[in-house]
Amino acid sequence: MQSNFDQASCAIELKHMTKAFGDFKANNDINLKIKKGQIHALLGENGAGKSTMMNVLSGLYQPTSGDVFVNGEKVAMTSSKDANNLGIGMVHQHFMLVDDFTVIENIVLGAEPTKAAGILNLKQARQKIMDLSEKYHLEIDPDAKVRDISVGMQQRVEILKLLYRDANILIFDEPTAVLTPSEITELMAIMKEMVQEGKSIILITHKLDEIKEVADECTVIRRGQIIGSVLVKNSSEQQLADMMVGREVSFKTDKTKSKPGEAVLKIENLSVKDSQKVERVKNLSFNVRAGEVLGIAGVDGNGQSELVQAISGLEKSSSGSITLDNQNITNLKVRKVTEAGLGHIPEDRQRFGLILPMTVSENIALQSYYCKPDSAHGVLKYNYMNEHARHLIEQFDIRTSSEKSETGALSGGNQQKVIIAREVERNPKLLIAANPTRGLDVGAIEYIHKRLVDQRDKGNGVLLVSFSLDEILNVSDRILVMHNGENMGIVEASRTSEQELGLMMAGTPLDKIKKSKRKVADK
Amino acid sequence: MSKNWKSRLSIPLISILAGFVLGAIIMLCLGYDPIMTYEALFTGAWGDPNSIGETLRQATPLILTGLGFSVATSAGFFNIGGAGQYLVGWLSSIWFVLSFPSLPGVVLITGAIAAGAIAGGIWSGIAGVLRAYLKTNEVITTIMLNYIALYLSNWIVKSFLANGDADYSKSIPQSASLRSPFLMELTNNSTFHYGLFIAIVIAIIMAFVMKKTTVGYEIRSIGLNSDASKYAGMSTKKVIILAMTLSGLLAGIGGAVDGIGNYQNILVLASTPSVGFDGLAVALLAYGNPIGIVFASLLFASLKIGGLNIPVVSNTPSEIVDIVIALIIFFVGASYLFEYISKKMKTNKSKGGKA
Amino acid sequence: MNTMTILMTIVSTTLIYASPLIFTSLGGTFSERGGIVNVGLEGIMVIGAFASTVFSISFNETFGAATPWLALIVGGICGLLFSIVHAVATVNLRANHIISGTVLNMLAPAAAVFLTKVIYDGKGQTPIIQQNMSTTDIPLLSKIPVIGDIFFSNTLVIGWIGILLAFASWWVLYKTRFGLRLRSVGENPEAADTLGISVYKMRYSAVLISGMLGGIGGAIMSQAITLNYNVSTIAGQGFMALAAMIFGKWNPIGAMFAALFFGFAQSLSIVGAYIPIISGWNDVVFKVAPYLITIVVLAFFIGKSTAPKADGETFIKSK
Amino acid sequence: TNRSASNNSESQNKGNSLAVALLTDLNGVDDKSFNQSAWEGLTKWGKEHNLTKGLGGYDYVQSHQDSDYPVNINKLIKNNYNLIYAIGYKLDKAVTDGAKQNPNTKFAIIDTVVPDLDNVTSLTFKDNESAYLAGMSAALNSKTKKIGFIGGVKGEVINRFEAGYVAGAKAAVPDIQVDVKYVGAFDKADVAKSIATAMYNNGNDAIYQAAGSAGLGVFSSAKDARKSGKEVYVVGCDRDQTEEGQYDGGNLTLTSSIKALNTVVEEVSNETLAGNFPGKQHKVFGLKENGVDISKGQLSTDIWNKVEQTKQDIIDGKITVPEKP
Ligand SMILES: Nc1ncnc2c1ncn2[C@@H]1O[C@H](COP(=O)(O)OP(=O)(O)OP(=O)(O)O)[C@@H](O)[C@H]1O
Ligand SMILES: Nc1ncnc2c1ncn2[C@@H]1O[C@H](COP(=O)(O)OP(=O)(O)OP(=O)(O)O)[C@@H](O)[C@H]1O
Ligand SMILES: [Mg+2]
Ligand SMILES: [Mg+2]
Repeated sequence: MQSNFDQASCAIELKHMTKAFGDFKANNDINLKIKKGQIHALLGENGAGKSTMMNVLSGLYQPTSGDVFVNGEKVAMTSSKDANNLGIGMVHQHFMLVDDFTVIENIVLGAEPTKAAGILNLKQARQKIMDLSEKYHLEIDPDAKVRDISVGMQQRVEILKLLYRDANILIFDEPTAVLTPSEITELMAIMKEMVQEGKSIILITHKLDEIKEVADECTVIRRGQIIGSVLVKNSSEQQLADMMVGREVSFKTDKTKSKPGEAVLKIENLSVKDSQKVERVKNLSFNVRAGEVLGIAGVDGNGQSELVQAISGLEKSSSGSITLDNQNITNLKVRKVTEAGLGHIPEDRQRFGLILPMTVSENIALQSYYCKPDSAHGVLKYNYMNEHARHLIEQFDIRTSSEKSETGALSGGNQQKVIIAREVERNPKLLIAANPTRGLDVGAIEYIHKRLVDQRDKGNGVLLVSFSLDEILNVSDRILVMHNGENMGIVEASRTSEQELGLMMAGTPLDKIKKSKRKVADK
Repeated sequence: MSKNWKSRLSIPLISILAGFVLGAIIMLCLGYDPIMTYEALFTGAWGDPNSIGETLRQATPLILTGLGFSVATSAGFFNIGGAGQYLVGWLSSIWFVLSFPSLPGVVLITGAIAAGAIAGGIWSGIAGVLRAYLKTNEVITTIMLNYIALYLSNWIVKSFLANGDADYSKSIPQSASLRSPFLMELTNNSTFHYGLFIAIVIAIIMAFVMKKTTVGYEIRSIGLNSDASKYAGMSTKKVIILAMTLSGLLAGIGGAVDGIGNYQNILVLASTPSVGFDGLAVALLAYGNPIGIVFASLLFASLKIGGLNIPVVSNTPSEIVDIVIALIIFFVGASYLFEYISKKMKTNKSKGGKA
Repeated sequence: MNTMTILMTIVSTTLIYASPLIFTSLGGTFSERGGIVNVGLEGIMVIGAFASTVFSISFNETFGAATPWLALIVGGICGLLFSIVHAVATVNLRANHIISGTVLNMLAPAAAVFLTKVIYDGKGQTPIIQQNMSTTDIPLLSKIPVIGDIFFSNTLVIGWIGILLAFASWWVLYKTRFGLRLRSVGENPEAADTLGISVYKMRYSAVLISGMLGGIGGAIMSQAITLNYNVSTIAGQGFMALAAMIFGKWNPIGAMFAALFFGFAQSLSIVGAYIPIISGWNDVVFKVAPYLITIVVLAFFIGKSTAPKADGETFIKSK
Repeated sequence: TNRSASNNSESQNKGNSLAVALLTDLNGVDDKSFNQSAWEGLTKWGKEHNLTKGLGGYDYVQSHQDSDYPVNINKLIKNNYNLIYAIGYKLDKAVTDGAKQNPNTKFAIIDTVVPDLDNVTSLTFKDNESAYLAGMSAALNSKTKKIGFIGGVKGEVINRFEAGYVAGAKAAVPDIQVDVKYVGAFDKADVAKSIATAMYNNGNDAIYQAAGSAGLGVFSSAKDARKSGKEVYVVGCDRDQTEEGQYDGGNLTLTSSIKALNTVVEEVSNETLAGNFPGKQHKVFGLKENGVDISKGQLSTDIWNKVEQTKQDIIDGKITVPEKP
């Protein structure tokens, strides 16, 4: 073999790789080396071209020009099968799972062991999968349907899919965006273990602390081009962020101390059952005051979604009461709640927040189309709606060619801005923001956080639900931790620590922590 | 915007052309004369005032059943019950007129159309209510309701509306008819009637309702994303029922207008009326656009009425007309084909230029 | 009628009505499990009925008693060939599935009558076939006392084959590699694509299988029931099959039972007229009953059925 | 091959004073029923007068929906057909309007009466008379003393069949049971087959079918019953349905009631050609006028003799057959 040592030590190399969609170059003349046995991080703003590049590596896209080398040899992959045969596997940004299939079926799909005549032999697969699951501490329920398992387990299923196919070059596209802090810690440990075994990993993430924690090298890409690669141990988070955005980024949201007023939202002894009649919120009580951001921290699936749905009227509560701006809104219809002064940035923006095939201006009118000035006597006033939309597009810096373009054509970040513009602009007494920055880059996050704090400063209440502790600590004034549908306690954001919150998220009530602290202090 | 309009019009036009060309090729292959056949088709539809009148009359109920289908589609429902809704509309309009034959004409006509609208609306409203409250699939319920409409209607006609043992109802009085001596004279005694103008006005109203009113906005929202619509405080149950009812109401008006304009009575039918299914095709041809539906109905009616002339003046089986209609709809649906071909031609050209 | 005759009659008339629907609804199930909505079943049945009749008339002397069975195969093959139109339109040409299915429904009767006129000298319906598919006793099973008489004597064997085929189809869909992959492209084609499964190929298979089974369903109509092809040979059975598929929640066994249920409801309305107490009811009650019963059962006892997640969605592979 | 022969036909047919067209209802001229019979008559007549099919000669037009009738009438008039046979009661409005508007075109309407117009003659048939003979045949042939009747949709015409059939059966065999059922449609062969199966299972050994193309299901059910060893029959309707009854070399079409549209069409065409168009008249064709008849089919000589005798009695007016059930 004529390949020199340098090439052979590269798991993957891209040479002058360009990938164009029509006239638009999502990747432009990319040169990149991924060393064997390392974790290589990719960092870049939304739409920088990271996923595109990885889709090329996993055989889903074919490069417009340039070459791909795997283990020193030039390859031409035409499908993900080819990539699979070369030992490359990818966990996609949006999970590629079949909801209706069991975990095992999802793992084996496309590489099914069979008896004669194409009859599935899931028994054989099960053994291999359970072995892998044990080896890498990837706990799964093999017979559960994917639609019934947590996001964290879905992530583990995705990883097992790769391991099952004996991949040794693994690509993770924003794997942590949907994970809880503890799951993230687990994943980081697993990645480290894999690298130790000689596997190579490419990790895409917007979270700089993760890069600092596990990556060996980091490549920054901006607008389809490589800005540079650095050794992670030699660079600070700030340096990486600035490099990515091309300007200085502030992590800490500027905010003055809150001046809380009266309670705008009062939750008393609230219980909520989900569609399967399981009680997900249990006897919960708290207040959100005017002029403060109350953060709700907690691991995904501890009743946050049900709480938000109960407040907004999407789900009925089984007992307790909800008072918004001194008005009892318990079990009122959604519209009545909205009219009582609620703004809601929903968790799943594409499913709940927007009607993607409709125009931006129609989406901006989504909460107010039925009343003046958007409409009169049942007739929509498009002139007004469009003008209003243009105004908000400018005010909120939404990047779109026109207020009449389809909302689905906007980027994820800009779609989120449409929702924020709509909800904030009504100046609601209480704004609920559920994971408002999920999947967005630091620039966008910075912007959204600023808007939430603005809202607070205008004297309104903000209820921020987030799985990201950073976000919670950064934006909230007070923090409530939910565990198993119950209130673990409320703390001042300025006087708590990640450790304390972590304990509460794991199910230790605040008073217990305080007691044990006192005990320690007493000793 | 203007480009948008151009492309929106060009696809149907190319599809129509392609449908006719392919139809001609089929005829040539089987030894029929396409030119003569198409000439017969055209003169049969537009060749003289009488034919024009018949073509316009044929388009009338199609516009309404087409609008009905498209409203349900906008809300995300597949309403294949157009035939039954049309039929109950027809039945009710005639029933109404025959029950109060001595009322003044204006009252009779308005009442007949209202009766048809209400009956059609209730008929598909049943499917809407079942869908909204029990999540019953509307495809099944509307299919079943078609048959129920057929048997009930035949029974009612025989038992309550027929003269003695006849297989059709008594005819409506002249005062309740949408036909007029003026229109008959104009179109050389065709069955053309004022229903067409009603249909066109309703199409314009529907275009307005769907695009410019809050109700239309709600129907479209639910059809596109019901979760987001719930989030926005819309009552999905209400809108489902409303959309389905509106859908059947339009088909019911189609039946009423055809009843008091065209048939002037109601018959015992051997099978569900084809106008219901044809409305579906018309709506698909027009991408559900209300004004497009008017033109698609005219095209459809031209082919149907013109098609009757084919066996009179040539030996080509008249089924060629249905084949051509199917081909046109195929090309409208598969319009990506043209996009693909034009892309291919462009790249070939640029390749040729380089070489 | 005595009880025995009533039971026998219910079984045999149920099968008469249900047999074409079973095959066709199984076809629909395959298609939609693979993500292609198929409202064109009616058209596919027309082609099956037409082609099998032409075959039977042309070759009955060559093949004798085997003719009807071969005719079913011919009907299936022609249905399959015809369904290619739907596959090309929905898979390659990105057509809306309902539009494409409607095209099949409009094209098939027109083409079949057109061709009948071409083949049979201008006549709009074919002559009567000479070798029809008639009822027989099923060997062994028909010897079982009572049960054998009710279920397996003088019975439409193809109906029982359809019932067995439903179980086989279930097994194929849920226990084989092919089935797993077929369902994966109906649930999440993007995911299947990332795993190297050819979505286009699987979707083609799905549609072609539905063409084959729908063609057989149509052929049963002409071979066992009308014994010729005319415009009204297929008059709504395709839509009833579509309804059976949905009623059966897109599950082959469910679809089969739904088809049997429709047949049973029809049968009750026929046999009901022989049951003394109700035989005096107005005829319209019996005519409407099967359809009304279906709505009531569906609404109050079966409830919601959910289509495969990506059913009706066009998959565009980006490269 | 050039199938578009009509241009030629027009020149060939030039000089002929009578161009005749047949306008059918929703079924075509090959409905294996009376449309077909009418067309056979017209074809025969046309050939006898050296006419060809097509413009200026003789032709037929089928309607696809009920609203097509007036359209078709106008298209025929425009193409200079001067005698139009309108087959079926459903065409009466269209004929009435067409005749009023086109006094120079002659119309012959079948199965219903359009009165008081000089250019319309109404031709109706005493289907009940032939049905009477059919009922008699089935009853006399029955070993089980049970026979059936399956109609398409209840209506004036089909009722005549039912009435005659039941009366004939009861007259011949007083304790016969006649089982009367309707399909509810003319296009549901599967339902018709199910009804027939129930009837045969119930011991009926002959069924008279008046159900259009759904009636084909009755024949297939009879073939099944035969296969299981029951000696069952179908009584055909409108045309001699021997072809439909062919079965393993034998035939299970017991007999058919015949509606002789062919002879009537020939007769009226000839009268018109001779300048004696029976305008304004209502002609009724019964057994006496050779308008309806019954075929011998598989009837035994014994039964056939009795049938012939009864036929004569009806012709002689000794028996009056009811029209309504
Ligand atoms: N299939 C496609 N067709 C056209 N354009 C595309 C396609 N996929 C991606 N793009 C464009 O390429 C750009 C890069 O997209 P890509 O998904 O690679 O970004 P990314 O860096 O992964 O962003 P994010 O952080 O949001 O995941 C996007 O801005 C988008 O405009
Ligand atoms: N498959 C695709 N086909 C065509 N265009 C696409 C496709 N995928 C993405 N795009 C285009 O990419 C853009 C959005 O891409 P994406 O959601 O990755 O946002 P982004 O560029 O990362 O922006 P943001 O930073 O706001 O998230 C849109 O302009 C969209 O039209
Ligand atoms: Mg993005
Ligand atoms: Mg990405």
